[in-house]
Amino acid sequence: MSESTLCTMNEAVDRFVQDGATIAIEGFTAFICFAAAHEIIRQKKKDLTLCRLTPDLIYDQMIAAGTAKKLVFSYLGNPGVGSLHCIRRAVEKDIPGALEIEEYSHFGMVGRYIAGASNLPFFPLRSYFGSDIIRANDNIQFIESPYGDDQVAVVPPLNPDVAFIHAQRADIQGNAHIWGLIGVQKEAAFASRKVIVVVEEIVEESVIRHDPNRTLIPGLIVDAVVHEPFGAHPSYVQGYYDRDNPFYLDWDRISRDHDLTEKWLNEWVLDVPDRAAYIEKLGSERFDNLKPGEMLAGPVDYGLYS
Amino acid sequence: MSESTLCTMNEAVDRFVQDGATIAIEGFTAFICFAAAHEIIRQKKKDLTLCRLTPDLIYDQMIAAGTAKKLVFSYLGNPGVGSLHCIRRAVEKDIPGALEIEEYSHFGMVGRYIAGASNLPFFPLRSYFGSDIIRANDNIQFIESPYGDDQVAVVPPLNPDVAFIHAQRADIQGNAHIWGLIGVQKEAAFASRKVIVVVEEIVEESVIRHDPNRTLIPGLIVDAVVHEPFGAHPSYVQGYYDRDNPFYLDWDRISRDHDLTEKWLNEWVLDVPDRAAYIEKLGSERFDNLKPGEMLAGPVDYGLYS
Amino acid sequence: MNETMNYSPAEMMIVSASRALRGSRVVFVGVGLPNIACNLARKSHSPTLELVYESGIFGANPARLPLSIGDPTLVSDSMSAVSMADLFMLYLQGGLVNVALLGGAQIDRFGNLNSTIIGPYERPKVRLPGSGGACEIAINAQKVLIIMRLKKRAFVEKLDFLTSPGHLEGGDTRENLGIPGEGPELVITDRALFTFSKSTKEMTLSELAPGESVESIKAEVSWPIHISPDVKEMDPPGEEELRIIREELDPDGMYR
Amino acid sequence: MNETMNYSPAEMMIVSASRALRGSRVVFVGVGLPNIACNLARKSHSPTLELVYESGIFGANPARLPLSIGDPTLVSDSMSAVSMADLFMLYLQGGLVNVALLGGAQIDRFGNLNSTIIGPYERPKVRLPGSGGACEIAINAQKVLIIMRLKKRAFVEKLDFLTSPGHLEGGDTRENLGIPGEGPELVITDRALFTFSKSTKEMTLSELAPGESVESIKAEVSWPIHISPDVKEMDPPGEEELRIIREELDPDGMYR
Repeated sequence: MSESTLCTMNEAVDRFVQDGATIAIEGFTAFICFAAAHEIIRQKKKDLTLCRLTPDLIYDQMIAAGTAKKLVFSYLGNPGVGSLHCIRRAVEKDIPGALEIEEYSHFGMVGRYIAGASNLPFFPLRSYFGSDIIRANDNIQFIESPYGDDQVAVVPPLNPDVAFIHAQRADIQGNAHIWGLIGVQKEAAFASRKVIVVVEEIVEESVIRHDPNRTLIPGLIVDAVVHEPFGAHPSYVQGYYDRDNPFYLDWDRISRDHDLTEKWLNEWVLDVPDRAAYIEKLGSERFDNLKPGEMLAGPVDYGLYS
Repeated sequence: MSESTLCTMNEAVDRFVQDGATIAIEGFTAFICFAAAHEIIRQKKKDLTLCRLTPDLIYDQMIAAGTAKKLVFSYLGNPGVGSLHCIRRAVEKDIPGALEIEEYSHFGMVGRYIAGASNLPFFPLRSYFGSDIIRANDNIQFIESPYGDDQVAVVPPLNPDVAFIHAQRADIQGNAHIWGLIGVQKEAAFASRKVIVVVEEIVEESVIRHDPNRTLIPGLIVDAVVHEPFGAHPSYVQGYYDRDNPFYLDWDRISRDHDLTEKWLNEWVLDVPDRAAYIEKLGSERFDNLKPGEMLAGPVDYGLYS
Repeated sequence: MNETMNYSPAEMMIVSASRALRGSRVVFVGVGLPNIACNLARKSHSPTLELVYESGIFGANPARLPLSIGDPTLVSDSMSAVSMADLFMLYLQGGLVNVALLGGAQIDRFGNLNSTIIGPYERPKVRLPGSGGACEIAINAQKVLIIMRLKKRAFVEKLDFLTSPGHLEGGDTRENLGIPGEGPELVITDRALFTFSKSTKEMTLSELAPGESVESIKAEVSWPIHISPDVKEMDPPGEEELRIIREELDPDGMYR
Repeated sequence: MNETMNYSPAEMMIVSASRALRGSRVVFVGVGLPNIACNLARKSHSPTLELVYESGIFGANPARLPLSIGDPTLVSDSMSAVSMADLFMLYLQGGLVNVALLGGAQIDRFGNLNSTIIGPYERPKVRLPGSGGACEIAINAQKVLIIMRLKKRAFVEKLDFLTSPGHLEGGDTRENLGIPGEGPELVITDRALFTFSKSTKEMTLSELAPGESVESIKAEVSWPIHISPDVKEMDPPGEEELRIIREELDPDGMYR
């Protein structure tokens, strides 16, 4: 780990994502690593189990591309826009193939990652009372408190084979600073057997060391670091770029039709060699428009104690 | 909460700390709010239940002063120095009075705060197997996982009446930035019915808002804010001052003798009207020596999205 | 825009929801109508109302109208941005949320909500989003306000799927399960308001939007709806409320 | 400093512990002797050894010798500073810690440790610090190295209190409880090293410090200690090891 684990996305996916693997690409509305998803599609990985609270466009695309056999999730939506039509098509009509689903609520998914990350056999939460979710998913159980008349739901650990975590910056060992909506990235990373950190910027170790409370993912658990600027487009990275909302609206139209979806996947994923080519194809003006103004955090002094 | 909750330590203790209350003054080696402890001693509060992973000198002093009837803890030590002689005297010899103890491991205390903070009837952890700690404390139980042959220990929630949380800076509503050893401060604050934030600096709301990931304690749960510079002396505040190690060594000597301890408490606590007077009595050179050099965190841009 | 009135059905719902927030301290909020309603409450009767977003944001101060609960404008200049674990464990389950606003595709007489499927679960006719946080919000928020358009196919005799518990089978069935929050208090629609009976916990028509009648509402509810003995007319949106919505909160009319 | 040798008993322990860390990736460490031993390992045979402190610090790069595991110099310039919840849940219980160094006031033949009391619990003769994190460290670290001075009153037939489980009653009693970590592997003292039998898990004298004999060690152990058939002499500290300790890690000789 004190060695560089830098590699390309092509190498990372080739090396760590096996057919049939369980994958988590997390990030709540933000930090969604489409760069990883597109490379997985390009490498024609199959029979994946895809885990994510909000499958979002990223899994809509992966499922339309036929990479997945199963989806573990808690909310299917194109945020602020509407439905995820590809996933609906898979669930409602087996197009492009049957898709097994395993459904929780958000808190249940969070609990599964926490249990997975901390080697607990279950995680307790107050949810699911009276809900049909427990009828659809018998992984959810209830247990009694040993301290009196109180019952809580429990969910089992989730330990993906591989997690992709998108971050603003990391050193070459994968020690990663993340700020903004931190979501479940930490829990998903610690829960996963292999962790790939994908960043907007590679920085000197000293940048990380000067703000150790900001290190959400320690290099200790990181297997590969991929430098992939704009790797979360069309989602956003706090302070680096905004969500490309026109794309989310376009996708609503494209994804309603499977042929149109396939055409889009061909043009923007399969016929594009890598992320850099995708960014170039989109054009730099598109990204100019997504650049936010500056809002810097104030000074924080850790102190030199020598 | 969008109003100021600023007050003096005298007012905060008078208003929120009742005789017989359960109190948590947390902070692992750092951020130990001696200012709160000394005011509690001055106001001659009685029959308190004191909760802390590491009772440290702060509870050694409070117990020697006769404020406590019970201690809930996980490690009794003068860090880097040796024993807590006052607590030993209370436990071994009932001086100055009998002290009930309720003992966990660190992880057990952490779990109790998490359960208390999140309204869980228990928190599961892998500890205590085969340990006599469970014989000394029947609050610790074991439960079976519903997912097969696996057993974990559980601890019950801890919900102190009042928590004192020392921080580097907060606005007048108590939204507090903390960096360094964040310990269990967040969990202890959320677990407590009343929260008093004690800070080195009161800052404008905008300072907090420019780094929302740094806000460990939201004003939402804060009942009072006390501006008390050097309020954690002789412990330290990251970036503001160092631990006053000579005092920790002195205390080892003073605290070995109850009369000497009482004399110290009279001179440095009871005969001192407030923290400002204590600081003045110590002298400014003492604090000059504790000032660390500068080590600033690097820039972090949250972006202006307008 | 209702032709005979100077406000739209959406504005009626926003204003009703805003008014129902009076007296609450902390509201758990999604974007869209609920977001506008909460901000209207802040800008009118409840300036100290605190908003908590499911994405982990407390004390947001957005520089633009957010597109989703995960919009970066909700993060920048907010008081606190936390993990989802903290959001669900400390804020929601910890009991800090006084009131939450929820919706769904179907609702039954006890305020139970379906946002999961239409048709059978294994082979749904329509696959809806699912719970997201709704199930635990319905359970842990101290009380719940439901916002939905009034339509017969939404106000159903029996849900296709119970995603988020309301009063379950009524009476004390919710309380008996040890559910922390008190459940739905009010159903806010574009055409009427419904409360819940204290004893049976069944939905009761309590207020009518201007132009509606008991009969017009009955026609949109699939079960024989209870009618409050003193059904009154809803107070239409006030001028100041409409001004705040139109000029400050939704100047582009995205949610009208 | 041992008069006939050019190193102290503490230096012997530091060097032995350092050597026992060879091959480990992540060590859970306290300050004092263990801290020096870990840093000696890093500066000699294991430059990639990672240190995790109980205070929540990973990848520390202290600008001075830390006074405690909570010293601010361990925070500044570290890779990551996390809450105690994360430290215990994600790092320790999560199984990332390959090896931990523990001590105690008493140890028994199965490597169980007492750091709680001497005498009866309700009215102890000596109240010791208690567990701190030791109990869960002993349970969750993949393996444990114990560092203690060899003294008869510490190597006891029966502990006054079992704070941190070693091999419990030996054999498979530890494994049968479902304890994740494998337990104590080595007991490092100033005068001898002890390993544990693969089958019975009983402590076995395996190496003697220069100048010691089987008899001199037996005299300091309260139970009839097993002796390895091939007891050998411990390798004394090398010149380079001593130089690193004295010049780089502990120039003021605080821990010698």
